[in-house]
Amino acid sequence: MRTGSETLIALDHVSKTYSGITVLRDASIEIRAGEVLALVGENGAGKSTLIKILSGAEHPDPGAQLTYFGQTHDAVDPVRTLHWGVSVIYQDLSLFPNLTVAENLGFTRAREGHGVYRPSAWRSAAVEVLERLGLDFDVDAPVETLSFGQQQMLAIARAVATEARVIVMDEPTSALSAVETEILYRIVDELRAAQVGIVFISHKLDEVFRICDRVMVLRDGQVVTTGGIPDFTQDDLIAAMVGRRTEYAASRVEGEAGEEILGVDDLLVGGTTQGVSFSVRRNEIVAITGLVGSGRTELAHTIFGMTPARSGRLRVDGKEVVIGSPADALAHGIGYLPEDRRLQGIFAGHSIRTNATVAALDRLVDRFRRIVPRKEDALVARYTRDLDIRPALPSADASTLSGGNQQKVLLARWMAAEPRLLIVDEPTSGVDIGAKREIHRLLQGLAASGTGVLVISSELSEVLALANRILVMRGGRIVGETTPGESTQESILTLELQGDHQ
Amino acid sequence: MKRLFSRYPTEWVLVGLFALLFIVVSALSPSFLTAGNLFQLARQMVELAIITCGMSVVIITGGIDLSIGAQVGLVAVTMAVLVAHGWPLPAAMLAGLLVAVAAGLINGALVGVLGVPSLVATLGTSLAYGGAATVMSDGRAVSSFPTSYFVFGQSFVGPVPAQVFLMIAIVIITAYLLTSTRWGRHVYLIGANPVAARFAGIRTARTLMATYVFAALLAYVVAVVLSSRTATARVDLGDAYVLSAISAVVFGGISIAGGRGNVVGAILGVAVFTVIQNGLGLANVSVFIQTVVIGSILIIVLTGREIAKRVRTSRRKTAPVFGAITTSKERQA
Amino acid sequence: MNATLAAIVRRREIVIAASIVVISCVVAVISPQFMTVSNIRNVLTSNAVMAVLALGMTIVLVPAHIDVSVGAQLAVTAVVVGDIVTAAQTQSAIVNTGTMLLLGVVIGCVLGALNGLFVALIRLPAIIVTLGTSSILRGVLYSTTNGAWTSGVPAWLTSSQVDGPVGIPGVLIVVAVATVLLAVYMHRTTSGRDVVALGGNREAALRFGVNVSRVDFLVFVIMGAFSGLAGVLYLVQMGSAQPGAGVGFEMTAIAAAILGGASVFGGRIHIGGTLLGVLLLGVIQNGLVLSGVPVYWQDLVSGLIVVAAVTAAVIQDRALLMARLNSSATTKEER
Amino acid sequence: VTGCTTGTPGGTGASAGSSDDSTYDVAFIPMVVGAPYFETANTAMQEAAEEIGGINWIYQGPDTADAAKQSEIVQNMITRGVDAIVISAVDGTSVVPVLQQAMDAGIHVYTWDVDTDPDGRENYIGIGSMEDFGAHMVDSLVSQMGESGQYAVITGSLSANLLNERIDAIKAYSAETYPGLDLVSVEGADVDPAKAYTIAQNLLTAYPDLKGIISNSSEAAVGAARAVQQAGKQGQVYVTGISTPNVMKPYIADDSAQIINFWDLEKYAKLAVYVTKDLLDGKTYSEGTVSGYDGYDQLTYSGDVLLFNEFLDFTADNIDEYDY
Ligand SMILES: Nc1ncnc2c1ncn2[C@@H]1O[C@H](COP(=O)(O)OP(=O)(O)OP(=O)(O)O)[C@@H](O)[C@H]1O
Ligand SMILES: Nc1ncnc2c1ncn2[C@@H]1O[C@H](COP(=O)(O)OP(=O)(O)OP(=O)(O)O)[C@@H](O)[C@H]1O
Ligand SMILES: [Mg+2]
Ligand SMILES: [Mg+2]
Repeated sequence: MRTGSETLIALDHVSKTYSGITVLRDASIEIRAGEVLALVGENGAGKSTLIKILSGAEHPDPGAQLTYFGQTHDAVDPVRTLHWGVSVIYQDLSLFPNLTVAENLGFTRAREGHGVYRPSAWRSAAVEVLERLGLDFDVDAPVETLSFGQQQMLAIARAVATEARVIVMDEPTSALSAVETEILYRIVDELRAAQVGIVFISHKLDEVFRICDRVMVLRDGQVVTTGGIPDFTQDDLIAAMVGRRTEYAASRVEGEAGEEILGVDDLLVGGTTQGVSFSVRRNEIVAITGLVGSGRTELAHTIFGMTPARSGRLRVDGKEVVIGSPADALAHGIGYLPEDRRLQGIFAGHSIRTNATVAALDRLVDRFRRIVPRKEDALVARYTRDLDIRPALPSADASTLSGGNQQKVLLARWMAAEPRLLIVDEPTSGVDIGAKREIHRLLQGLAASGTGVLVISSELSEVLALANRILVMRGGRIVGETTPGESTQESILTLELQGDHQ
Repeated sequence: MKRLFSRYPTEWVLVGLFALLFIVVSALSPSFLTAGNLFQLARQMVELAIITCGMSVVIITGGIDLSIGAQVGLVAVTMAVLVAHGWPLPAAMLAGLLVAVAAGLINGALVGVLGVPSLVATLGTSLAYGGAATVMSDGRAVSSFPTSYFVFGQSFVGPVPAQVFLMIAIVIITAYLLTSTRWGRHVYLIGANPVAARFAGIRTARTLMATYVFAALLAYVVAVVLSSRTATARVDLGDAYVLSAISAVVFGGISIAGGRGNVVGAILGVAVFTVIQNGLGLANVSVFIQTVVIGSILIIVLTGREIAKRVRTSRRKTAPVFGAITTSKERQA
Repeated sequence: MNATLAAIVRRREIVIAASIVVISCVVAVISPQFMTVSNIRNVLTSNAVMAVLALGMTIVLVPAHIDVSVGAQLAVTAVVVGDIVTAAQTQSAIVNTGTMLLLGVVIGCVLGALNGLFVALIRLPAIIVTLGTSSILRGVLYSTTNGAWTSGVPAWLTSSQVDGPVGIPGVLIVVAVATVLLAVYMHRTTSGRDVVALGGNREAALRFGVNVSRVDFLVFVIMGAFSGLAGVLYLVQMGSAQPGAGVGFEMTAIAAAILGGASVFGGRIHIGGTLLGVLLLGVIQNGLVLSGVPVYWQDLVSGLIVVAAVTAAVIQDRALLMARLNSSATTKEER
Repeated sequence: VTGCTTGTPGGTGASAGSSDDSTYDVAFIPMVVGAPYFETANTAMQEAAEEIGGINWIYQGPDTADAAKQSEIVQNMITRGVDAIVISAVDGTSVVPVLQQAMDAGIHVYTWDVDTDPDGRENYIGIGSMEDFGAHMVDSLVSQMGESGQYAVITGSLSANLLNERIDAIKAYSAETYPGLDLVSVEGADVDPAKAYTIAQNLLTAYPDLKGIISNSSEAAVGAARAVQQAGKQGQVYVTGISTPNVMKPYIADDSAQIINFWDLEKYAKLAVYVTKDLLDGKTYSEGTVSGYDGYDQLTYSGDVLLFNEFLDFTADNIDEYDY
């Protein structure tokens, strides 16, 4: 703890019940000026819910005590908290896809104006903000054309641009690569120096230890412990989060990779002129890493048939194939876990069951093409158990799950499809540390059982822990290949940045 | 029981409303609650109910098919004109079937393959199909059908009009397809999130084609029943059903944004409309008052349901998931 | 420089404008009367009512709503204003025309507010609410008038269609003013931005301080105002009004807006596109008569043209997306 | 021509299920309700029913001119067990099956104004032959524009049989009688006067030498007259044809339209009630007694068809005498 600084916001006795299910129980949170408070907990522990209550986007059950900047309130709403200087980076980013970067950045500040919208003013303000933060986006681009990582940076920029007194970041780094993460750390440091109160939610504990001052652990909607960072070790936190101590042994699948499953030849991705070539073999986990916007996702989309390839060839099991749509890819045994789970993954309003089995329905129908409920239930039950999806209620609306649990449902979808090659794009984004280990273990299990796995990840520790081979992308090309044995986080980062060819 | 209720709230509201209406209307008109009239009522539902099945499926995918009415006219006129040209009835009916399939395929291709917004696409094809029928018939009613044809719309099984059984079968088949088959599942998921549907390996284009063809096949059935019942084929034979079907669909709890609802609710909606029209008609209430009643019931019932829901969950001020759905649709490339 | 040109070429409006040009050329070859001042003027004035309705519809579509009651709203306004103006039988033209327009707007706002209440407060889907109010309005209108027409509208009102400052038809001035007001509202006020933002991400709009209910309410009131305006223009144009006025106009208005680039899923605003969409439909109708296409063929031909035009627009949208994807990656590599 | 009888012999009050046996329940089913034509007719009919007594005149019709909807209303009337149905059919064949059902149920079926196939009804009360009226419409136009020149027809819905038959009559008569007339175009405007207006404008543009427009529906006349008025082409382009008086008064007054071909609707409507009552009472007609009603002196009767035969043209001279 640095200073016994002033308390900006204090919420006490906060409970929240969604149609009978209590997700927060008598929780409290205190935010102090010039201090970074880490909020950690397993998926579904209630972190995002607490934040939504803090911003007024959700209302707590009666009995809560809400104090903002010295004033106690009965109820708050987003407009007022925003006005008081509470700025939130929501887990779902809450950007306006149809507006430009400049319009998104200016959106909140404009509310204080006189109702007149001057595009040029917004535009120059946006340019200035982005420059200050060291980001370079086209301010006139509609946000829907940005990659997911870029959108995350934009959401951060928007929160910072409002000159807020309290900034809440709900998993801001889930899709950021090392370089962007550094930018964020720098921003956090500057904000702390400016006496802003910060809440930082993350599943990446090294990050928590690096930039936070205090930590609060939520478990099953209750605050289990809170205290200064120096008083904890990573293992303490994990124990507090899951209620017991766990062991983590990253066991990379070692040994000989089998024959080639996927071969990529000179595939042109995006506007580049140089093709991408690589292959993935049985029993092998290949990782692709790179900076935000380096084209990894686009490469995956091209392989998966989502975006047409401009040129190049694909081989599956040594045979050349044409993949014109994801359905073709699926028919060839290729699965893809997308990075944007809200837009590309989850079917809102539909059950966990429906969400999990959609890619495996072929195996669940009888002779009359009727979906056999018994088979479907069995499949869902199996993956709910294996992935520890909570709530373990197959009929629950998937969009009401916490971010991490949604991710697990999507993973279940693709594991249930039993692909021969599974491409996973930021597979552990938003997933808690326990589940992350579980996912790593499952991916390794897949590889061990003969599936080829292509992991796209911005998290270098994940890449190093999982992969047998690592490809580094930049500007739509592969600029380097290495193995975990012969590289470190630093050496990979250098490749990402400079992209020298071997 | 309680579970059944909470799972199908809209349907139960409609059942209740239906019962209530039944009582009110019986009180208003003595001839309402007679066996003859009840069969009549069932018969009056048939065409709208069948069209509504097709419309439901299309709307669940997040689309709409404004051309169903024109398809009915086109199919009927095609058959009648061919019969008038001396074709044997079975051949003419087969040709009508092919025309229906072609019309469905064209809609499906426009919406599913090319990605044209269904509303404009089917508005355009509606003009074109109706126009084609007008060209074939010079806009005239064609009554060339042989009497053997009238079995489809004028025959009875005991006291029950035969087409009522057809309607029941079609409703059951539609409900079955939607709830229990892979195709039905895909229909819902495309409606819920078309982008995610593609990412999940669903052949969205093919599924949408099948959807519009399904709607067209039901239009074909209606064309046969209706032209047989009235012994005539006309361009505008099905026009009146389009808007009514859409009303019934939304009334029955199917989201116009797609992805939610079920066909049984929509058919209950049809039943409610038919009872109002039949009952108030018998009670000699003017059509325009009937219109007002239907419009009011539409709003009042759903308002009541919405308020009840809000009281139950007592959730304040949030706009749940709607935004998410909206944005996902946007990125449909 | 090249980039701006490219940006212009990629606008949705271009495809529709191009369709209009192509059709115009074909018709002009067939009929020398097509490219005359008076015909162009006719095409513009006779589509003024639809233009106003479609403009309103554009706004309703932005937050992913829809209004199918605009035809009924138009009829109510036209009949009520028509009755008032025939009963009053006043003489002085210019002031009174303005008053009537205002009256129409007020009536329309009230009707729109009715829709808005149910959508914004009760949160019923707009399609249900407006289907309902449409039935109610028509039913009430028919029951009270018994289908009788309002005729005998004084000439000072109806003549403003042709006359107007500097020889421009009055109705066109009204359309122009409505367009400008709307464009300013949508593109130059934060409130207008709110509407667009709401269409992009409703949840986010709520979180960033947009009063979502107010916006929902507002768009229906604006729509109502435009329907009311259209109702008066209808009266001006026809010199009579009947309870069946504007039947089916709602679909044409929606189609025109979507042709112009609006989306039923919200978030898209193309005011110019909407006007071009109306014009395209108008030119098709005009062209069919002028080029002597037999009446039985007209629906078929216009249906095919509509399908072709919207397909072209969609294909262009997709090409635009691809181009944007490619160009963004390229610039990154160049850096 | 012998006098003809009602459908059922001895048909006094075969009142199937009517509550009060002394009055007949008669359902009048127009093509569409809410149209001024049928509303006016119904008002007159109600008056007549009042005058005569013993008739309960029920008015119920579809809200759009839709054949299937009209059939359903007929069905409802069968259920109600009315004594008679008087119908103006949307089209002549599609209601026939259900009308036959009605007759099977002992309900008398008469058509008024728009007939069905003869096997769908017992008697038809009509305005006169289609050929005569078509000829009359053409003659009216010729009386204004002369025997040569271009003219166009604007009709209502393209699928309205009645209108189509009238167009056929117009075409046939003008081709035969006036070779100088040139029918340049037939256009359809549905029931939308705004569309009719636009189409008329387009016609004026497309055919600068156009001399006449025949309206084949009330809405068409309004649109056409309005277009002529706006273009300031009074005296160059003549508008004649079908419409109703009130809506056309301003246009007749400023010469934007000249002649409305019509009939005395109120009188014609009342005829339906008189005849229905007589038929239900089992009265038999003979040539002599057909025109037994006061003021109906041009009735003709052949087989089961009774014709009114009084065409009435509204012009600047008489239009102000009528209010509907
Ligand atoms: N609208 C809702 N209806 C029902 N349950 C909900 C709703 N929103 C959230 N929940 C439930 O509340 C619990 C807490 O969710 P929350 O999003 O706060 O978790 P979290 O701690 O942020 O998890 P993560 O790390 O996965 O993001 C979850 O079990 C979730 O299913
Ligand atoms: N849907 C899209 N529309 C337009 N442009 C896009 C879209 N998706 C990606 N791009 C562009 O393509 C480029 C490559 O993005 P991609 O998502 O492949 O990068 P990435 O390496 O996966 O980065 P991230 O970590 O940000 O996801 C980005 O610069 C982005 O602007
Ligand atoms: Mg969360
Ligand atoms: Mg990515």
